[in-house]
Amino acid sequence: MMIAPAITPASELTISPRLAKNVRRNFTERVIEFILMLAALSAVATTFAIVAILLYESLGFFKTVSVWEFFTAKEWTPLFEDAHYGIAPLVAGTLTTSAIALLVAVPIGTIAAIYMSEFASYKTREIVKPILELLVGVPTVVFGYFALLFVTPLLQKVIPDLQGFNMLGAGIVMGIMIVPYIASVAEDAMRAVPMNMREGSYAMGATRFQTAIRVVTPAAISGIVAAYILAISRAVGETMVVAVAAGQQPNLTFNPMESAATITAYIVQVAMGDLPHGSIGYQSIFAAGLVLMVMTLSFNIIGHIVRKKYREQY
Amino acid sequence: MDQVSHVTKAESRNLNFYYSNGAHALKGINMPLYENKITALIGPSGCGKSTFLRCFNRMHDLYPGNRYDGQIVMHPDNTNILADGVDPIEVRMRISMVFQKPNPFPKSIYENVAYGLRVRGGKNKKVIDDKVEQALRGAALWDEVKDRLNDLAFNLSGGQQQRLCIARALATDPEIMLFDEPTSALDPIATASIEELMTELRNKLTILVVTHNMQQAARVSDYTAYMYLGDLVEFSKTDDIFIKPKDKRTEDYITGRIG
Amino acid sequence: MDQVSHVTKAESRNLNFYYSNGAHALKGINMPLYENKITALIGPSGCGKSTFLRCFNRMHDLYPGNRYDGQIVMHPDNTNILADGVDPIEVRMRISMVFQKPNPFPKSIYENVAYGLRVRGGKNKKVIDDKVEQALRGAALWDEVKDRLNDLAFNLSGGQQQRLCIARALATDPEIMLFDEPTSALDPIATASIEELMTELRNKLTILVVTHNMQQAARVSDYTAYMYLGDLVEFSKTDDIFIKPKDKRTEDYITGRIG
Amino acid sequence: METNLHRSSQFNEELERLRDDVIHMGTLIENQIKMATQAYVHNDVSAALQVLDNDNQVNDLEKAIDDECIHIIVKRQPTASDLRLIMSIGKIVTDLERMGDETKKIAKSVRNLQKPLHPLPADMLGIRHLADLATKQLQGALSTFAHLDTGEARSVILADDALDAEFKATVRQLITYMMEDPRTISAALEMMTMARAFERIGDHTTNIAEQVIYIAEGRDIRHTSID
Amino acid sequence: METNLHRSSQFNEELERLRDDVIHMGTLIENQIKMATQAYVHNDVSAALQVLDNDNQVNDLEKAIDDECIHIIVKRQPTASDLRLIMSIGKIVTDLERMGDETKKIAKSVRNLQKPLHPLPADMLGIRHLADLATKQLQGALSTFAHLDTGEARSVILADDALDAEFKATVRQLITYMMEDPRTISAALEMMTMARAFERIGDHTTNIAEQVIYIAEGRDIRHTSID
Amino acid sequence: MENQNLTSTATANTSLMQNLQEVRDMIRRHKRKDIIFASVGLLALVLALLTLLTLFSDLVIDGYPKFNPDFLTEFPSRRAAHAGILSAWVGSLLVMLVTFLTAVPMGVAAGLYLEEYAPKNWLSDLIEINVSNLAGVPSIVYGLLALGLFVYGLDLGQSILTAGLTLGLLILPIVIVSTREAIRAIPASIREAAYAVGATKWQVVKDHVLKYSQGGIMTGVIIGMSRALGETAPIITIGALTFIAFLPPAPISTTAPFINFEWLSSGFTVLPIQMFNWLSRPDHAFQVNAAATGAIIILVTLLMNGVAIWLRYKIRKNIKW
Ligand SMILES: Nc1ncnc2c1ncn2[C@@H]1O[C@H](COP(=O)(O)OP(=O)(O)OP(=O)(O)O)[C@@H](O)[C@H]1O
Ligand SMILES: Nc1ncnc2c1ncn2[C@@H]1O[C@H](COP(=O)(O)OP(=O)(O)OP(=O)(O)O)[C@@H](O)[C@H]1O
Ligand SMILES: [Mg+2]
Ligand SMILES: [Mg+2]
Ligand SMILES: O=P([O-])([O-])[O-]
Repeated sequence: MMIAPAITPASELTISPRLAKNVRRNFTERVIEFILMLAALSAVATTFAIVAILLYESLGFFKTVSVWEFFTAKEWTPLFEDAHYGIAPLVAGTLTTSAIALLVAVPIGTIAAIYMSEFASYKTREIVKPILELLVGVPTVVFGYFALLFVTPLLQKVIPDLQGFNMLGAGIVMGIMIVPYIASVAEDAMRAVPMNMREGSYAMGATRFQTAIRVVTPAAISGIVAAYILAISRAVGETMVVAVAAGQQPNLTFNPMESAATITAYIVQVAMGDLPHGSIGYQSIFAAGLVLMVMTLSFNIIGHIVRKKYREQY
Repeated sequence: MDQVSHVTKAESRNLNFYYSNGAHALKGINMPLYENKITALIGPSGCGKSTFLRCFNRMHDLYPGNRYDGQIVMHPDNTNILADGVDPIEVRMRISMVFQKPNPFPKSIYENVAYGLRVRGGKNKKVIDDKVEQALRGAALWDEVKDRLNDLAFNLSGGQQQRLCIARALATDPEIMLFDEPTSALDPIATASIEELMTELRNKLTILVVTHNMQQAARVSDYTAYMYLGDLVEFSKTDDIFIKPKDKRTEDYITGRIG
Repeated sequence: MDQVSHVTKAESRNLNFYYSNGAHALKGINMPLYENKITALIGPSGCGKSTFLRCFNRMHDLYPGNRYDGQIVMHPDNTNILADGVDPIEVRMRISMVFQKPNPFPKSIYENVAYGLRVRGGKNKKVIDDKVEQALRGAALWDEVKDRLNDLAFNLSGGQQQRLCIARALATDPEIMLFDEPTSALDPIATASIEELMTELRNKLTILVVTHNMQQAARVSDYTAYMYLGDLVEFSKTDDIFIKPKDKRTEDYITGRIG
Repeated sequence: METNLHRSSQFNEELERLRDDVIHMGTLIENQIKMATQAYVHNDVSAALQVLDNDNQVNDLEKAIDDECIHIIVKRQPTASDLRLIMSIGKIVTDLERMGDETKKIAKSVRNLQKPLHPLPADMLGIRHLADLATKQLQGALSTFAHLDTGEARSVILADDALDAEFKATVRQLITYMMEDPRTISAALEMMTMARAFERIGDHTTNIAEQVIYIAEGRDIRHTSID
Repeated sequence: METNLHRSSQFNEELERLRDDVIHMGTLIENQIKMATQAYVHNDVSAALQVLDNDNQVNDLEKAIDDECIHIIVKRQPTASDLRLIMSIGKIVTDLERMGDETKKIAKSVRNLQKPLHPLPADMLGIRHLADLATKQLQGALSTFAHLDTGEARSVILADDALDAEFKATVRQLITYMMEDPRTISAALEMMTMARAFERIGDHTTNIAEQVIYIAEGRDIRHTSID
Repeated sequence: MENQNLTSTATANTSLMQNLQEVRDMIRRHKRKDIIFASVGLLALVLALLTLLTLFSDLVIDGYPKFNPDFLTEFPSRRAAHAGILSAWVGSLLVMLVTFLTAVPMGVAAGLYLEEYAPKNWLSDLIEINVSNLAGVPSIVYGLLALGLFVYGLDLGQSILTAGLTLGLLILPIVIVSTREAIRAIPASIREAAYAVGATKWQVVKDHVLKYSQGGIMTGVIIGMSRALGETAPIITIGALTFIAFLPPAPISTTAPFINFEWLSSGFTVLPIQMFNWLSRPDHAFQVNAAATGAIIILVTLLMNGVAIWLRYKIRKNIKW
């Protein structure tokens, strides 16, 4: 029945030369893998470097300034003779501008996303979406210009006593800047909702609005929320718009009509001047940077978690 | 066998359909759907089965540029559901559909079934509760899910999801139910349960089902229509189609001959 | 019927397989593959058919943490292809595979077929040309593509793509060919052509095929193995399996009974 | 053989109905045989005519069962024991129908015997014995089929020898009568027809028993001696 | 009926082989009938024994064809005309096998006639006539099957009446002989068995013809009079 | 029987028609919401698009006077009318060159490693987490990193090299992520097919993975580069000079060894900084310069983004696995 497993010379011949080649082949493969791994480790190195630098310089800063003062003092004037080191004004500025931006961006962005994904014709969407994505690519300094020289004058016509530098204009422009971001990510999330789910709803006799609100939005909700959170992180870390248009005076206020500095604006302002390496002013921007980093990092992590959940949906 | 007289529930009259790219997908189809019967549509891929089925609840209206020509008349009210004045939403409220892949909404089991009622403005909790239970029973799912109506529908197995979709469609008391290859995404066990369900549903409503699986058509349907290249080649009792089809083309298709 | 004596081309000996998550997917399988015969693997979803098949060309090595235990011995050289010292690449050069969905590379038809030769360091254009033609002929595709060898493979139909994949696997003169549900993504016409091709290929090599379609197993194979929950329940001549299986569990599966 | 249920309850029902119909057909024939025998015993022409009349039902059942079989094949793609069952039923039904025809022959002979024929010397006990044996054979075959009991099937096949022997004895006896008194020839020939019909009925029961073995074991033992 | 080819060339081959096997079996039986008839005409015991011997081939073919049918059903899930063909072949094969049995009976009778029996007054022309008619019927049935020609099938069915009439005439003649000379009874009974066998062969050809009509038209005309 | 049927049909008929009427009214009510929402949605969209249009046209109108070739060939100057952006665009170009050469090889290699090689262990998890976090780090923090590390730590000074490396790190996550996405779009079946004919890992990567992901990677690179071009904050943070009236040494010279690297350590400015600088001048005339520069930056970034988007759509259309 079975023939005896005699080894035929032919099969011997075909196999052994291959084995000889293995050693060299395996070595090359290993070397390539090692090089690629080094490249991947650069990401880790970067993060470590960021954390290390921020911590190192901040440590120098906190040798001079107590952590208590940093978090409780109400003034931030590290460069004055009479220096105060309370981060609160910068945080207030950051939060106010970000809040305004989100107030503008979230509703407009969401509505635009729903419109594009559920109401607009295929053609409209195919044209509008890339244009929106272009908006994401516009350099922020240009938006700063726009806020300062276009929006603020416009606002001043409505609110006469608005300052030339103010958080309102900066916030609004930042909001508009973020709209495409939210619209695009949220629309992606909604588009990822399978067509058969929509057909399921329409087949039940639902209208477009019912389908959009009752089926598509809930299905895409985690994607949409992730878009919001990433937008917050973006607003908090945004630099040039506020640096240009919101003013650079730390000011502990939540009044959008006033001018105030954000954390980012402060860093820019200091960096523009020629501060000596190692001075307390120099160190202060790292301390501010550390606060910024912690804030955005938390948002990013939340966003990441939400997004991961949404990936697992279908 | 059973020579009872058949009531026509709906019929397509000289129905033509054109996709937005101009493709003439249906070519003058005349076909009845008999009340409380299951009619199966078979034919090679791309022959227009789904296209025909989707005319019945005007799914094609969701995509711009598609065009109907001809009539689908529903009885007893004699409405041509393709007429311009007839709102597709109204049609879909009378004719429900179950899709190829189970497509429950990302909601609870309960809310999935209640959806059609809510869309119709249903508010009364008691009424909805009753309807939901009734529909789930009708879809042979009640016993399996009655203790976890608030679970997410995605947590059900594929076959259960499909039965949930059937329950969802049932909840609004449709007159006709359309199935587009309802078991092609399911394993044999789930397939068997859906097929049994369909033959039970026949007592309540009229069914039109597209299937690739000839044996499935043979198993579940009372009448079978064979379509080819957008034409209706033969419409006969299922028993006849698979054992002694009238048309040579049907015979060739069914026996796997080169047409 | 044909009581010719069978040469064993390969056999699994007490083969166990564990996925990285610890799942014990194969439980001591002992099974021969007879030379120039087609062996079909059938069984319910998740029973380990694909897992078993993919042991034969050590596809599981691509994903970390998977573990083989036991042997697959190839004859006549008596090599245990699962042994630590044996390079999986060498195994794959002797045992080729065709997948469920046609998966041509996004390259020209010619390059798709030539790829296996190039990977082996083939440079001689004349030799490669010949091999490509031979493989395409072997896959019954030559006549359809000989005038457009430089076209992108994606431009072929599904059935043609699958035959291209077979040609690609053929080009390197494998001793065994593995098919994992090779027609489940194809329409009936393309399926028929692949099935005929398989029965022709049998003259040249040994074939192991996983299929969900019992009738396909009945049509194409000489031997059939029924697997259940990682066990090999029955290995018999195909004629026997479908008409008088030995094991009650096989019978239940084949006749669609509740096991 | 104990069998599990199919996943499809409709398939279960269809197979059940099919089996029931076969049994029903068999029982019908059993009754026919009994009625024909009674007609013979009591010289009851109307009963004989009734038997002839009833044969339509047998014929209709044959066609209906064949139709069921082909429908199940189309619908269910049966395999293994299911397929063997259906294919065998196709054969069994033919045998049953032939039994029906044989019964008809018996009834016809009973009718013919009522014509003014020269009577046979004594009421033939052999015929009644043949009738008994044939009826038992049929009952055995049906029970064998109902339970797919291969042991019983083998007994049915073996028991047919007794019927054959009885038939031969009857024929010999009839020939003797004919030789002794040529006026009895016509009547004796009718009797011979009846005897042969019973003998054929026995043959058909062995066919059924062979099919039962095929259904249960997948072994085709036709034209082989059972061991 | 003109038929297209299947997409699967193997299926085509399988059906072709099946049909060929049926024809082959039919031809085999035709030869058996001829040989048995020759044996009768020439009183050739060895030919008669040969016929008995050959019957094994017929039986084996029956089993082989049934096996082919069941395999095709498992492999191909035939429908419509293909399924009708296969199911009908299952029936036809049974008829052919029975014809084989009838031929065996003829051969046995030929053998028995060689024993020292009182000879019949004259060589019976009727038997040769019956043999001719039966052979023609079989040829007709086979040709009908080969061409799925329903017209021809109807002729075969109608032509069986002639065979029946001839049979009755022969029987009557034999009874006359028996009455006239009771010593001829044994021989006459053997002749009667032969005559009945030819008549039965004719019946089986009509069964085949009926199946051909079912294959070709899907109409089951068994037990109905054809119009 | 017949009669009874007819009457029951008739009643069914009337109730059905009444029912239909109710349904029609309800549908009409529901559809009103459709129209309202559609209008609001369109408005939102138009608002966003209008802003872009306004912004661009504002820049173009404001900067119009400076739209002449001189603007590109002049150095900045104290007199607004004579000021140009020669040093800025040359600076941008050189910085981008460094950025490209840093980010692309590293990013692609890292992406490849993560998708094709990385075993599932703590190290790959660590890398994974880092990449996704880096993508969310505000750009100004990169500035701080560069200030602490490159400028003072490694003493590279406020040079083109520093700026290029900084932006390189900044867009590294973009390149990595888009490389991974592009690689992930290649179905496992293609890879398995290649392995199944006996290819080694590197053969699979080189012959298939890299080849089929090229387009996607390129898209990511272009988007990253356009981002780098517009980045201002990190460059300010490293203390780039804003007033540069000279060009860095040419990278290519006519004498051997033909290539020099002095330009790497040269001081520089870039377009957005130049714009920012002019923007902070009180003199209105400089704001014209700023507007013109802004228009140019926008134009270039839009162009680059446009190319990337076009590329992406092309890929999506051409490759259907
Ligand atoms: N959206 C569309 N636009 C243009 N043509 C289409 C569209 N959908 C289908 N078609 C074409 O219409 C014809 C009928 O398609 P349809 O989907 O009804 O076929 P089908 O019989 O349901 O096939 P399948 O069995 O593959 O589902 C086909 O030729 C198809 O290519
Ligand atoms: N990558 C994996 N990791 C862990 N378990 C797996 C993996 N792949 C398969 N399994 C498990 O191993 C078992 C066998 O799977 P396998 O894919 O071999 O089944 P199959 O018989 O081919 O099924 P199907 O017919 O659905 O393809 C299943 O229980 C499955 O869940
Ligand atoms: Mg599998
Ligand atoms: Mg007759
Ligand atoms: O029907 P029979 O003549 O073969 O008994």
